[in-house]
Amino acid sequence: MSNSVTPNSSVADMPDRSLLMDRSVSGRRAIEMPDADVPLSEIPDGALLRESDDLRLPEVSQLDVIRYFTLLSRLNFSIDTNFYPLGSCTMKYNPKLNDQMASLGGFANIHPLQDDQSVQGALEVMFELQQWLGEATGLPGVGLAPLAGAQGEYAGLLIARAALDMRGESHRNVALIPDSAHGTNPASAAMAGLSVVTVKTDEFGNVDVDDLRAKADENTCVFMLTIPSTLGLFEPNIIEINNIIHEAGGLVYADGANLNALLGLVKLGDLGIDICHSNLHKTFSTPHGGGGPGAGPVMVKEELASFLPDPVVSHNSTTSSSSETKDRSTKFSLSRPENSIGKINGFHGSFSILVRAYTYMQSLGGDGLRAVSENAIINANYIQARLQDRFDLAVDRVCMHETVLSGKRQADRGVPALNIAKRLLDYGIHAPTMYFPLIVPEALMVEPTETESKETLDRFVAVMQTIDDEIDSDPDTVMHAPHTLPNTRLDEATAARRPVLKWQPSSD
Amino acid sequence: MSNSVTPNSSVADMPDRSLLMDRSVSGRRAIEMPDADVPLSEIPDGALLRESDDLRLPEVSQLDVIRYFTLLSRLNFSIDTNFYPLGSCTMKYNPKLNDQMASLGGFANIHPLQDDQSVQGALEVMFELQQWLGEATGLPGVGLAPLAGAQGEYAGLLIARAALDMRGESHRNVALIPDSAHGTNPASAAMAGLSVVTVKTDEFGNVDVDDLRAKADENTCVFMLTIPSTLGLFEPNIIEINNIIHEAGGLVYADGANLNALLGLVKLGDLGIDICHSNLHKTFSTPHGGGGPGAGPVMVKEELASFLPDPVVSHNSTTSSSSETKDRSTKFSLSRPENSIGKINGFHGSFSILVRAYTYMQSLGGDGLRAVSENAIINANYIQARLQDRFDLAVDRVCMHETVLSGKRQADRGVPALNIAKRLLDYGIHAPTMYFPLIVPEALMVEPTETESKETLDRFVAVMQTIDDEIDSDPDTVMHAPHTLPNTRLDEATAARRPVLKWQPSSD
Amino acid sequence: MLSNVASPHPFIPNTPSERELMLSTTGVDSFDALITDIPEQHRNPPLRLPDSASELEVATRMQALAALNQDAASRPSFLGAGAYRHFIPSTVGAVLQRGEFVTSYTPYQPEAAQGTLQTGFEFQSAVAQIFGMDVANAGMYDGPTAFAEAGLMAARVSRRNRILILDTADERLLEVADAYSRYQQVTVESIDIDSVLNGDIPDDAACIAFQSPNFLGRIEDVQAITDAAHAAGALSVMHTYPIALGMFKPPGAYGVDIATAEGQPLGVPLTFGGAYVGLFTSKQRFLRQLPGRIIGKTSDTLGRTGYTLTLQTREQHIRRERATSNICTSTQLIGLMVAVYCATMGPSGLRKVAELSYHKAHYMADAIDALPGWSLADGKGETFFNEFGVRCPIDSIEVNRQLAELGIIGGLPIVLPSDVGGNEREVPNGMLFCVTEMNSREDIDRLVYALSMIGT
Amino acid sequence: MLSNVASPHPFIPNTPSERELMLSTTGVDSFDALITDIPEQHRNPPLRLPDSASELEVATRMQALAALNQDAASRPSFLGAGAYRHFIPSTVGAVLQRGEFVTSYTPYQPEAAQGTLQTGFEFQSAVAQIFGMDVANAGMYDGPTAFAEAGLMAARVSRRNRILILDTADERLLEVADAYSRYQQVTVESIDIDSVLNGDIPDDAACIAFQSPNFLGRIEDVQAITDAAHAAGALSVMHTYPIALGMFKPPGAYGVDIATAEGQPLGVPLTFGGAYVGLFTSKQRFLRQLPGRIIGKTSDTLGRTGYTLTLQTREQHIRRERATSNICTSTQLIGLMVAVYCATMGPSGLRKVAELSYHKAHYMADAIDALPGWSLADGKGETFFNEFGVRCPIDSIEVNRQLAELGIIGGLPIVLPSDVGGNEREVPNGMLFCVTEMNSREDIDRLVYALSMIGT
Ligand SMILES: Cc1ncc(COP(=O)(O)O)c(C=O)c1O
Ligand SMILES: Cc1ncc(COP(=O)(O)O)c(C=O)c1O
Repeated sequence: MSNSVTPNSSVADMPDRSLLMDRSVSGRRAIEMPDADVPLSEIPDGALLRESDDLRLPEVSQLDVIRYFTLLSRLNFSIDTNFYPLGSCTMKYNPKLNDQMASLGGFANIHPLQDDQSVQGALEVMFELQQWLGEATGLPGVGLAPLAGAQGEYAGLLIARAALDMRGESHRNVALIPDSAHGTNPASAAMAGLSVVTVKTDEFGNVDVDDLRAKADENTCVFMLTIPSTLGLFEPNIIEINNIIHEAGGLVYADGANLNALLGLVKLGDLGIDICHSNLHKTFSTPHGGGGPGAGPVMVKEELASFLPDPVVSHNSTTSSSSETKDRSTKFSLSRPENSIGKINGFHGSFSILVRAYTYMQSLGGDGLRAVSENAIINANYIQARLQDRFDLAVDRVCMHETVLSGKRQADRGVPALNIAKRLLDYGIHAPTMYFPLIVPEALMVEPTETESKETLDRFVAVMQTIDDEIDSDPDTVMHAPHTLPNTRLDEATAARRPVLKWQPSSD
Repeated sequence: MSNSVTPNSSVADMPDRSLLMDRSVSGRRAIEMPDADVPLSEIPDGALLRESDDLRLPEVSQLDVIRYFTLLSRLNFSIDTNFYPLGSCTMKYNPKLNDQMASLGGFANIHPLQDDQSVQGALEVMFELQQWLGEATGLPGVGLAPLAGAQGEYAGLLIARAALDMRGESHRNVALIPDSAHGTNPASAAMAGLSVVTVKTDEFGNVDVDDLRAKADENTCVFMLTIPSTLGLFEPNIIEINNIIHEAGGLVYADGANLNALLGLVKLGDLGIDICHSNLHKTFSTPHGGGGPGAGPVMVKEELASFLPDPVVSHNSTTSSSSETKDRSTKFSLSRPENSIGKINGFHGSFSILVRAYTYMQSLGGDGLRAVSENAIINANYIQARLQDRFDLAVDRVCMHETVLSGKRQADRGVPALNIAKRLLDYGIHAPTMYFPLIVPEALMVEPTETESKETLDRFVAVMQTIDDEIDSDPDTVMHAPHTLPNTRLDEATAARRPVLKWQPSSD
Repeated sequence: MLSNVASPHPFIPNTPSERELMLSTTGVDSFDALITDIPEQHRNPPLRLPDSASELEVATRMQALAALNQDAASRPSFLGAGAYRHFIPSTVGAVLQRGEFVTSYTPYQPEAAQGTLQTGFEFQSAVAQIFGMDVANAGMYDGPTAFAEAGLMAARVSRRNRILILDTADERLLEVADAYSRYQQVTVESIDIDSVLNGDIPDDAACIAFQSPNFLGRIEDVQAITDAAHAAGALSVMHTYPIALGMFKPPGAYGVDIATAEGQPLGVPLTFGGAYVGLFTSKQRFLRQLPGRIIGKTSDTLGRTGYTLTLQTREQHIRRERATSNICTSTQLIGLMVAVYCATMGPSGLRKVAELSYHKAHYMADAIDALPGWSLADGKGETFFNEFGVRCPIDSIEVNRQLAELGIIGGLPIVLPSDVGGNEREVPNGMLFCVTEMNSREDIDRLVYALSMIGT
Repeated sequence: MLSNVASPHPFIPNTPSERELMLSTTGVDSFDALITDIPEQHRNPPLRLPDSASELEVATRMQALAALNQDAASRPSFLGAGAYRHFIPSTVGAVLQRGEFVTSYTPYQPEAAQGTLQTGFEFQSAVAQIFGMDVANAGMYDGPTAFAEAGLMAARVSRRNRILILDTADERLLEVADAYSRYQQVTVESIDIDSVLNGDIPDDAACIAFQSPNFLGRIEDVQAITDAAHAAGALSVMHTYPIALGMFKPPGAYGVDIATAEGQPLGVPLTFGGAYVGLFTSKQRFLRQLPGRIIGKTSDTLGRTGYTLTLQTREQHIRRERATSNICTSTQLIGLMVAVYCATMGPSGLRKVAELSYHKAHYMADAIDALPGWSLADGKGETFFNEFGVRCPIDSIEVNRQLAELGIIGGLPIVLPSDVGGNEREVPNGMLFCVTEMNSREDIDRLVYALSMIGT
């Protein structure tokens, strides 16, 4: 597939990187479609029609399609091929069973607008997943509609606002957000019309309670707390914090991206949290797909359930269903909660992802989910313990499911964290999350997950030690890493300055 | 996954090559099985039972299994990733639709001993495939049972012997086989109790008709002819040859491994061939799987149909079925031909492969199959024409679906063909078949197939030219190739002298 | 039940002895010492979930649940309205099996994610090409959210705050746009075609947003709407159906400013409505206001081509509350399906799919129109693609119920303005039918025959 | 229909203009000039096959054909007798998706095939381990051909020419062994257990070949048979059921010389009888007489471990008519499924599968034995694994027919010796049932209830 006639110098089958349109040959085709089996109708006015040569898509053979995409796939790092300790992202084993179940015809080929009656199996999956997520978080009102974590946040904030509106407190337009928060938190708050007020983190990595107290007031709509925090820490003052917010009349939103540290150990609802979301593509191990699709169900306490996004699934024996024309045999049905914030996307959520998460929860069960959290925490602490002589810790205390290292010492020796991250790639290990949370200088956020073995963690530790040594012995190698990947470091500045965003005839 | 803490020097994610047992940790597991839902019965006598620690299989996590095999897969060259012009092997695009159809539940989950009545769809596939293979070869008696080409040969030879036995000519115990034949031909003949007499190939690459005439006699059981031959040539004297054998009272067996050159261009039966096989994993593009499974149906002329292996599928309206208790609704049924050579394997053949071949034949149709052969021939001739100034040809005439080059000139310059083959790997191209057929010195047998594009062929030509240049400019590089693969050249001699054939505790 | 002598679960490798060793390396003598920050009274609550189950048990249950659904692949179906049953070539499923695509994260380390990035670039190239637009982003959550974000983008670009949506659009689009703008200084309103064409557009209109083919399958007068929007200083925002663009002029040809669509018809199975992918395109000059991820071409230190996420300063992880959208995890893998679909279909394949859908839909529409008691919701003469409204002689929910008994999934029951008086009825008296290349003539004839029996 | 303006077919990229150009490079002016060696009168015959069809049409037809089959996954099934419905873990299907495994050839270039070779080495390691034997080859066509080749190998090793097969073995094994030796100087004969145990073994016997668990599921006295064979200077050749070895002593423990099995139960779907994989193991000292491919460990020029085909001088491509077998294309990919299965199940998983099969089969056998009119073919006391013969009150084909009406796939109708007189009956009066971990108690109870109704 390479069009080069010089041998591959370093990688056995470094493929030709040209784009499909560069390989396109007029008249080639990768598929045949049948001819019409009906009489042809009149074609509309030519002015409405597309010229036949206007559509420039690739013309390649079917083998070309398969070989091209197969070779490209191999340029990726992935869970199936690499240790991937990308903090906050929970890159753990995505069980193959989940994918296989999601592709069953009875799930893959149902239309979202079929009668409830004809999709009872799908609705049962959704109903039970609602129940289970409610139980796992202690927040029994569950909406599966949000399509990712950020949409879950937005839905949660709309719920908060709607509830406050109903209380007559529409003026509450401030979201308090810790300085360690993920970018989606302030972005979602802004979309929900809230102004963001940042709350400080104290020297122990906790919310600065005094700062919070000072900022919580009659304009507070929500406090958005990531729990455990992006520092990998459980907030010890959580009860006090929740009280402060509640006393100020606001609601507490928990960003549940790190829920994988809490399963069976604590329930958010028990702590007084009002609303949270869960990233099923993190905690419940649905695959990330190179950047989605995910699913970000929103969970709320009982009193807020009527605000959930449209639709939720109800069980007709347990709910006083208001729907007019319901069949006797329709056990589960889609419905719109009474005070719903409405539809936040086209249909009912990322169903194919929901099926995977539900399969995963069945496989693990309550006992297994607790084991997930325990071992995620044990693995992170093990890495932290083994690396703390070489690397500074963001905060020096035991962590939850991830540990945030700081490459300060290494930066002082001339090698910023970015380069350590890139150098890890040469060892076949994906880089940790870099420079996040923003409050930690030279942050390297390491989340090993429970699905990786001690042997893998030990190798990671050894590689980190080797790189630390290389910083003294061979800093150039680290500074210019990676050396063994399909590309050396890419020029991101030029990409942004002179954007080329699609194939161009003169390409390459 | 690498256990090295030195960076990968040349390949981005060169995996750890240790075996699963070396990664095994007591107590790990990759699967959970349910508990019994029935009362437990008495366990038999302990003397019959296996000790609980006697079974040493790997104990690894499910992620280990997936990551291990995924990484290993990437060490292979394959059609999905590489041009693979391996002569005689017909490495062409294996359409993904075929695999998908073979995995449909209605095909994948049926038991071979179910009533005919309950597997009518499967039997229809087999029946129609029989018809189509009969039509394509002009030999209407088709047995799908053989599990690969070599078993097809063996079945064909058993049929020849049985037919001659019935004629009272059991003494005919000689198989005439050209010196260019594939090794399975003499091996199958030997299994069928035949002594092999070799027939010479003449200077034009044809059967030496005089030699054949001299050797064909009253002891001749069969002449086994590969057509087109392993030299990639169609035998111009085929009619005369068939007459010679028939006059001597023998039968002509065509090794149809190269049938992909003949579809729609000529039918073996029309030429007077009595028996042939077809490798569905070559001509009909079922995947090779790294060495099987394949399927090698045997085709015979009408008079020999009663000898076909058990079972064949018959259509109940067209055959005078002898079966006793047949349902009215059973349109297709398995049956044993009257004079069958019997069962040559457990059930009905490589059904999953038959489904693929049948799907393939439907996709192409008669017109498409002819286009397959035409373009296979055009592509081979194009390569031959473009390389003949640099490389000797085994025979200087137009070829069919493959061209046999000879690396004589290169060997004279100090670089035997083996090294050219290995050097191609560095360019991401699989080696041609080497040193076969045996009668061609320094043979490199190149079969591009019809599924590869002109661009791919042009690159192959350019790479061959580059290597030819390297023989002068940098012979060492060629002699020690490959340089960019997971292994450099492997020590096959030691492997055979001191065989290590399974994991050993001290391994690595 | 989990094991306590072996590793607890196939997904969790730590054996009991490793666990002990790791805890002791950590310097604690029990796991509990690691979670003392959790308020004691709330620690270790009961978790009322089933126990862990074996793969065999889980698969058995899931298969049973799947079997409870009546799937649209094994019976004739005429449902569309935003999700479409089109042919999906074998290549899509084959590529989707690649674990390297499925189990990688958002390509934050581009050197280790060229597979995702280059395929994403192919996606952008194909989408921009199909739409005839300058640029496409790497995908949105789904069609309706793409449309909603297009409205918000139009507001940012125009610095105006009224999003006007033509009333022939699917109500779902309106609802989602409303949810997306509810607390921003932006309003979402409905507008009718006469107001648009008469130039009756408020001067603080950010955009005229419309759907074509519209909810009832009709092709709108895109040029006229776009011209009217521009005349009023507003943007033209079009939501479309990408298969239709195999045959009909694309938004780019009309000067549309932002065009969006549901990407599902391009190689993605129905899966009960998700996960899908939103397609989002615009004119070049609005580039820096685009929501979502964008992949750009660049080169590495050795001058070789490579791809990377670009223009990230628009995004939440850099710009935080000033980002163009809060979107983070998006729909890359569904975008890959679209990319493989487009590569496989090529120009001739996509055109053929469009034409087959068109001709089959018209064949069916003509046949229904000829049935006594049944008629098309529009008179003849309107141009539609592959969906059309039908006026039913009886309650259309009842029609569907009768069709279901025959193993046919009917259309979408809708409310059409009543013939008498013009006031809306409560009971759906109409049906929105959709026909694609997947509907054989035989299926269509079966449906029409069934309707003819219902009519009488 | 093929195109003549574009490339003829999605699988054939040459466009008409490329074709012309390539022909002219070749120096001919038409394709016909390339095939003049084909006798003119036979050139270009009519090919009475359907025309090419689109993927959509082909898939539709294949799905319809598949739907005509009653698959054993969606209803209770009790058929075994050489092909078994066992649990297949999700990992097997996932690994099998890797195109690099599926679309590669036999590893003739080891440096470019380490994936196939190392996984094949894993297969050999797992098979040798499960059998408790010194060596395993890389796989045979299927179980019965492996058994047949074992007989031939015994003849080569012993330089004797009578293959004696115990009469409790599946008749298919005998048939295939017969077909494999028909014209060689070897005979295949049946022998009964009394002759074996009494030492009544001819002195030109190459081997005593037997099946355990045998056709009726019973565990043979492997030690006694093996000792008797050895005492007669013959080899002990055992055909077994690999799942049973999760629980029962393996052939190696008894001194068996060659052991074979059908590998299908280890992770391979039923697929109507193929493709399967034959397992073939032996003592170390017979190594050079093994048929089929063998993968060995070695090192490369840099001293790194690698794998390669080895002992190839046994094989047809080198040794030609003196090869140990004619086998060439074998069953590598099915072997891969077995390797992934073994890696996934591990020792505890395989044992559990064996135990579940055993207990469920015994539960069902006891229940049937208790039904009036029904009885086990053997008295109690015989040890069986998961198959057992049952004496039916009526023709067992009729039993199956009635079960089929209830949606149950019954057992295999067999002929048992009649109770009266002892002479064999024509009408099958027995049934061979098989039970695995896939049969739920509910399914078993349903079957037993159904039989109880048939009995009365
Ligand atoms: C802490 C945190 N919050 C929110 C998100 C946003 O979730 P999503 O990407 O699913 O929209 C992420 C994901 O990266 C996260 O790590
Ligand atoms: C000419 C020829 N004959 C026979 C065979 C044997 O076929 P199989 O490998 O399917 O047994 C081959 C396969 O390599 C071959 O090339």
